[in-house]
Amino acid sequence: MASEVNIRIAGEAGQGTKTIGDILNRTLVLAGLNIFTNLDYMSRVRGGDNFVQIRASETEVFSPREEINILVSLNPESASIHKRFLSPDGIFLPLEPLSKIAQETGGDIYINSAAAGAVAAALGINFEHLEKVLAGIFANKDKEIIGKNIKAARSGYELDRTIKFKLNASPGEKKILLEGSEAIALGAIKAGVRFYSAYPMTPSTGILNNLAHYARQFNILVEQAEDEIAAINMAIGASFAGVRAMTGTSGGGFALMNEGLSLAAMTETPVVIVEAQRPAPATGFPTRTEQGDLDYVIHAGHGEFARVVFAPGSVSEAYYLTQKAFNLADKYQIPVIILSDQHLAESVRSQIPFDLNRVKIERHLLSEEVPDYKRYRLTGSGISPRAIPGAIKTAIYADSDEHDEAGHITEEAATRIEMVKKRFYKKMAGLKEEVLDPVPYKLPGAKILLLGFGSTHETLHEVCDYAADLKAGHIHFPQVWPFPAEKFKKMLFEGVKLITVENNASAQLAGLIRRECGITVFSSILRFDGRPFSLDFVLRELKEKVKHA
Amino acid sequence: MASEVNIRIAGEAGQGTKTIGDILNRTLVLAGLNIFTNLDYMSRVRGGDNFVQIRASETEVFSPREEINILVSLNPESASIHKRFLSPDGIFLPLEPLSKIAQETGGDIYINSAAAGAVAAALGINFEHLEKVLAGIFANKDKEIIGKNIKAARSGYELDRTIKFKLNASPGEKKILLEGSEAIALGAIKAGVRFYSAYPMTPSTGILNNLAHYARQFNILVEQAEDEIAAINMAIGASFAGVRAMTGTSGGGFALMNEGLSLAAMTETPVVIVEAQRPAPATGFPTRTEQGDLDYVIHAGHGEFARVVFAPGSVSEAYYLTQKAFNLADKYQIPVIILSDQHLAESVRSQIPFDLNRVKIERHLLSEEVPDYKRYRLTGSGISPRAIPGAIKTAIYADSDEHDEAGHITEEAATRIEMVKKRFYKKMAGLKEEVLDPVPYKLPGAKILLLGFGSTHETLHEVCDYAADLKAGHIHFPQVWPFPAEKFKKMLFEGVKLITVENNASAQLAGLIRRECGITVFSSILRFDGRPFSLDFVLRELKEKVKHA
Amino acid sequence: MPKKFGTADPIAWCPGCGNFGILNSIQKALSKLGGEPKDYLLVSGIGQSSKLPHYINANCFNGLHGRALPAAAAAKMVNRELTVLVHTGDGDCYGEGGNHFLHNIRRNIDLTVIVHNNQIYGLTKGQASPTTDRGYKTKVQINGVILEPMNALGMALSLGAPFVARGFSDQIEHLTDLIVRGAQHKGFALIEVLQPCVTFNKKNTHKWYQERVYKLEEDKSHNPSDLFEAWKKTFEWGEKIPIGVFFEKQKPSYGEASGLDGKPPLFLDKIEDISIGEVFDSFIVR
Amino acid sequence: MPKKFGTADPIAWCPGCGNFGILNSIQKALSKLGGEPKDYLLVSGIGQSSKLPHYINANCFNGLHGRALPAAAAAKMVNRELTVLVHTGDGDCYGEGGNHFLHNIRRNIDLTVIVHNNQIYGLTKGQASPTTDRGYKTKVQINGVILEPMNALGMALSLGAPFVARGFSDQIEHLTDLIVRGAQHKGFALIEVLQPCVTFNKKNTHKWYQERVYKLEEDKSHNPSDLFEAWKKTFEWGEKIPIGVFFEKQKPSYGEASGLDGKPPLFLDKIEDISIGEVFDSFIVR
Ligand SMILES: Cc1ncc(C[n+]2csc(CCOP(=O)(O)OP(=O)(O)O)c2C)c(N)n1
Ligand SMILES: Cc1ncc(C[n+]2csc(CCOP(=O)(O)OP(=O)(O)O)c2C)c(N)n1
Ligand code: SF4
Ligand code: SF4
Ligand SMILES: [Mg+2]
Ligand SMILES: [Mg+2]
Repeated sequence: MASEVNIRIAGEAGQGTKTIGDILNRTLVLAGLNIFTNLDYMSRVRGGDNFVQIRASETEVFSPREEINILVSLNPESASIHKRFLSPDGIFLPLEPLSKIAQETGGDIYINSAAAGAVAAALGINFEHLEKVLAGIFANKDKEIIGKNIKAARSGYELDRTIKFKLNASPGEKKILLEGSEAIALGAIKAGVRFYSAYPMTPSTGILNNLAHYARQFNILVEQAEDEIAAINMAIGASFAGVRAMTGTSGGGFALMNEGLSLAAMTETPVVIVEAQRPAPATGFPTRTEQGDLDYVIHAGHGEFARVVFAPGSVSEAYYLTQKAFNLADKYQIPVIILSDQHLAESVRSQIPFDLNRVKIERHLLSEEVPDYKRYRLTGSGISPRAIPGAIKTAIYADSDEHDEAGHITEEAATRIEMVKKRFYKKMAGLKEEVLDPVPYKLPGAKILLLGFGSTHETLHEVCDYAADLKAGHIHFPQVWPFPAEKFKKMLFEGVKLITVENNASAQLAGLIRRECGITVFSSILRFDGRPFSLDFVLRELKEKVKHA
Repeated sequence: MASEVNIRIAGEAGQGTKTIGDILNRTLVLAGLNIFTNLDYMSRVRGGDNFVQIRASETEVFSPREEINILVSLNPESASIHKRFLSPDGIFLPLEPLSKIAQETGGDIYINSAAAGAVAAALGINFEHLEKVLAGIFANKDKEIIGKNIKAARSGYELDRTIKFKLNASPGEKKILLEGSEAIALGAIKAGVRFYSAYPMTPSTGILNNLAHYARQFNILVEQAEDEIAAINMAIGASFAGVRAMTGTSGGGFALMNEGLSLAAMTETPVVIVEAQRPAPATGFPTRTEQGDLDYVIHAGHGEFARVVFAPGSVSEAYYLTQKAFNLADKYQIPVIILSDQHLAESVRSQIPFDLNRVKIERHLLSEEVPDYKRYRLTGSGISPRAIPGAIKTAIYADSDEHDEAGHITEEAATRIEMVKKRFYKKMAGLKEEVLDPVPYKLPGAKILLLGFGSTHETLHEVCDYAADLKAGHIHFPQVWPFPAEKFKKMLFEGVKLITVENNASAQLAGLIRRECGITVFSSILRFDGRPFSLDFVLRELKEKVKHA
Repeated sequence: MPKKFGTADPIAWCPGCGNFGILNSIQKALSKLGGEPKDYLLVSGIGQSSKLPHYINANCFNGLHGRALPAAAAAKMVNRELTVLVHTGDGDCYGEGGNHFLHNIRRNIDLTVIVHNNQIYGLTKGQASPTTDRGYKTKVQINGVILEPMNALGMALSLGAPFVARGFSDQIEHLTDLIVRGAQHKGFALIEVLQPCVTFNKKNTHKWYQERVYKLEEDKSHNPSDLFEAWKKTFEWGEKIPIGVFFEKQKPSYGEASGLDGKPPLFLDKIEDISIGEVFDSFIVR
Repeated sequence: MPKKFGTADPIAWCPGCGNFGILNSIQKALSKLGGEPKDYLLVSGIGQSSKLPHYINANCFNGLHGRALPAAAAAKMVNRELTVLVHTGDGDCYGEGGNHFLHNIRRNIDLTVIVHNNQIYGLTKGQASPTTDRGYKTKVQINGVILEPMNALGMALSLGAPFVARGFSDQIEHLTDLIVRGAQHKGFALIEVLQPCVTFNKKNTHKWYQERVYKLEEDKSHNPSDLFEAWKKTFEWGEKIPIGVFFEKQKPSYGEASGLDGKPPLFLDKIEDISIGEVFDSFIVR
């Protein structure tokens, strides 16, 4: 494949590995390279062992690799942990020379720029790119600081001018760098979210921070709730009262939101919920990644009701699907869940700018008075006219008990049956009609199909390119509920082996496919150590599976 | 089939329909008849329309019927609602004459005894049985009140001495009357529960009341928690500190307990959770019945971990399985869920006394100091030695974060993998080894198998007897998780049609069977109006399904 | 009863229940406050108390047990043209909903929160609530309640509640007046109402309360702007029980402090053509 | 540092964090209180504060965020031979866990609750907590906090807390003494500790607190048995910040009121041969 370099910057929390990552990401992209960068860090604020890993390449890259070519290590412990992943021709950049440069420049704070300089030199990146990036990143600092950073970077750059890993850049195209959390926040902004309530929880906090950052500009009320129960009940209250509302959390907070999820369904109040997964049970690995909540989000909440679960497979898909989530929530008056995870939420890759206006807003609100308005009027589609309290003359009753068309509490069996049909059967039927297509890659001629949902998508895409000899194709499920059973089955063909690739221990997607399609997959490649799939991990496991087939 | 009579006592909440039911239940059983009695009531304290329905029979009965033979109506509205279910030869007993008797005796309070008397007469029950029951029920009141009740009953008895429905009693055998909630409470007491924390929620409150009632006698701490989150975290804390602990709730409360469920799994703290289902989503039908949470309890809680879900199909099974739940929870150090519902919790049928000592207590606790004790020591079975804090010298560390063998927080991938294997793979493997057998009935020669879990069991059992012409058999799943896939598959045979019968809208058992066994059932008979299956409902639907087969 | 805020949904309370007096008062209060049914939103949780909004012709959100406050708070935040009242019980608000009670006082959103305090769990048939008197026996508290009854008004004052009052469901004129004042107060107005539960609370009956309540308005020494004295009053419970406004002090509401009140209500925002290009631009590497 | 209660698990706090002072104090306090590691149970939630039990050689239950109190309360109920201490944060105890804070004060279980109050969410990197000062800006509270900072001590007093104190992590001797007194107090002992978060709280620093705190023990006019004056003191926050025991009064603990204390601890009960025949007998129809 293409010529590429894998750079790992390791160090303690608080040492600025992430800043070095940011500087290098931008510098490399500015130089015309492609990058994929992910974060591996501990649940602590200072100390420990964390790293940022940047895969820089001449062509587009989509996933992490295992072997490191350049290791920057900001403390001795991290060096010993990471050195064993260094390729035979790899470069190890220890702290000492960088520290020396920093001291000479004005203090430890300049280590970051020095490190970036040293890496840039090893890749043969033109220094002016780095200079430009530093000027941009520190734009809000005073001139002296910018100057010192550039100076430190220059000294780092001069440490060793041997271009160990020459990559051919193809500059020109504009590229953006965006992580999943940012994409979800921007998608929500574009969708017109006006209320976001959340309780901080890694790895969903990025959405909260981002929305707070843009709150003033876009007139969004961002409220930190006292707990996740409040967060979802606030979102529901805000939605009932007329705005698009969202909440976000991780598995543990989602657990606390289950009753509210059921409330949204019963009262038929649209709400969008982001569940950014992390390894569980309980507190688990707060800062790491997993896809262990697929079954959970599909079945969460007591009782039976219609819902949608999206599992975006890329940053751009996260942007589009967040908008679609609001449209579907509004149209069907249901909760829509966006299943994310730490890997999607916090990784970035360089890519061309999105089509910002692809998704049109559809609110499905009653705009004028209708005679004899009833909030839960029975209709063929199961969808009742929804009006905002205060916006029409009639009083609107929403109820969490079983209710009649007017929204008043009922105990009648016949009404119950109609309401279950409405809330569940009819809405699900409608949702199934417009379920998203599974996304195929390299299907024709494939002997193996790698099946995945959510953040594995781009990794599997890349695996197919690397495993051309195995004739591997890939199907990604951007929507996992309702499950696109019919569409999926139509994609399949005689003799193809199905393998799910999942960041969990119980092959939940495989179970879902068995339940929804009656199809038992050939095998599953699983990873549940809190780390994302690397290209190599999947390739290795895949070869193993094929060997034993 | 046997000669039987269906009696419905209808009236407003607060009018004493349940008391009449109690009196009649006991009187009929004392007279040597068999009964099945269920409650149908509204979520209100006074007024509305409620009823108690007693099916009295010469042979054992297991389920409700639709047609009524005797209707006692304590208010005019209920009469008009229920009269249409009266059989052509049915008797209608209105309020007026009973009220008159009551007034003559000393006030409205005596209506109950008068009504019981009138019903007893219509069945030709010897009055002395009724007299004995009244004396027993009012044993703690003063003599005058007992006398007046007997007098009112006698007057009711004399109203019409025509024996309209003569049932042949076969007295002799001792019978008990126990509802599901009582059986679970008694099972827990027998299992040595020492701590029960709960927040009131219909239809689980019966367990709370019962345990509180026996608390002093059996030295049990019953604590009403401030919310369900506290309830489960208290139960976990108590269990960690050394006692058998349980909590109980319904779907909405269970939703709030999900995070705690996950905590129990992560810290490997045994806990028993009763989920008494009611129709949902949200508040739903608080006092009615449903089996809508099967999928939910199996998947609830973030992350992946071992758990057990029992679904007792009868009052006696509820008693035994509750004890088994504690044993399994202790052995595997996991949460065990008992799935109940309003129909199981609050219905009674006459039956022979249980085998009280069938289940032996197995605590699996470390009884003495071991060298180098580690709470989460890795073992072949996945089960670590569990000690009680304070009982051994070594300090015990339990943690909700991913942890090492000593219980300290870790971030290591390798440890994580071992711990997931321990908590999930190995424990599940052990649990699968000892999964309860599905309970078959009339399998040989069956053309149709009715599959069910939980409270449908005895109804389906009876359906098979009534549908002998259709050659219907029945398989009941007392344990739904881990699902007894292999054992179930071995029970099946060529050509038999599988039909699940479920008190829900989405045929959850059918989905579970498809996922766990790869078997798609022929059809499902569903009911989701908050009412339990009657014998007639299932028979009717079954005939319909067979016709269209 | 003023027809405008009446409704046809049949009432499911027990005859004699104190809730009737509250229903009566709130209907009177809404008439006095003026406006149309569409201008009010009544939010409730689950419990006997929480059924009340169904008996009034006004917008209603009858949510989950214990969760009336967060739903109400957010509704008010985004749609401040609505006058939002919360009907909740002692179990709903102080038990299951305690954390929202705590933090919404701190938020100081412009809500009128009416706690139907029957000192018992009514709908679930008689368990102790956070306000049940010590020693009272129930099916669950078989030896009598041993927990300290919750002093919710005192707690509210500690947390900075700007309007703290108590009413009695038998004193309809007085309660009506409290509700009107609470609704007019810009901020979190807490009105706890003594509400006899004739079925499950055999101690704190109509008579029991009647014999004990006295009006703070008639107590010359009471000054509702004196926080510390107000707090002392919240401990008075026994032979004499004060009703009326314990404390009132205007302070910036959430709407004012957040700036929301200066802008058009959020729900009126046009969201169809949000231009996000500029933001995306900032993510372009250049 | 006394070795008996030390432990080998490496500490994950930032250098300079106020938590070190608390760790130091608690280890000193345990030594003073005496007994063995097995006699103590330290329960915590999730947060920087909640990591503390891992750094002490004593039994530890590190549960869910916000849920330390219910686990601790129940553990004490069934195993009262353990001295149970709770380590929790301002977010853990007052935010997520607010409802348990409220109701466990009412329960008055014999717990010592140490709230590491850094006025910020540390572990999740700097959002406002319920005690963050007004106006303080964070990534989420971009315009500064507008909610009323929570007066947890005042709230606790309203709810009948029998031991309410405040310490400062820089004053180890004083804090040690508070912890010893709290642990010796039979009932719910609340000790809020001012704990500088050097990374995320740039306002309430070591220096900021040092300049403000004064000891109630040195204030002649302070009488810790005067509830009303104690409550007034809880509002003192600004130029001067009191530390020490605000209020102390012995009242029956849960163990005493429930009768648990008179019996052997529940966990010692033999449960192998419970005879339930008599109960079943009562269900036989006769
Ligand atoms: C999550 C949840 N837990 C429990 C219940 C059951 N429940 C309904 S109302 C109620 C208590 C009501 O007490 P209160 O708020 O005092 O209202 P009241 O009926 O006395 O007016 C309870 C426990 C529920 N509906 N939801
Ligand atoms: C249910 C749940 N919600 C959110 C979190 C994320 N979380 C962990 S610690 C914390 C806040 C900690 O704040 P505080 O209690 O003040 O502790 P500190 O770190 O400041 O000591 C949060 C929000 C979680 N672990 N669980
Ligand atoms: S149970 Fe009590 S609170 Fe409920 S309606 Fe009856 S009297 Fe009122
Ligand atoms: S983030 Fe703050 S509270 Fe947490 S360890 Fe660092 S200084 Fe202490
Ligand atoms: Mg109440
Ligand atoms: Mg904190």
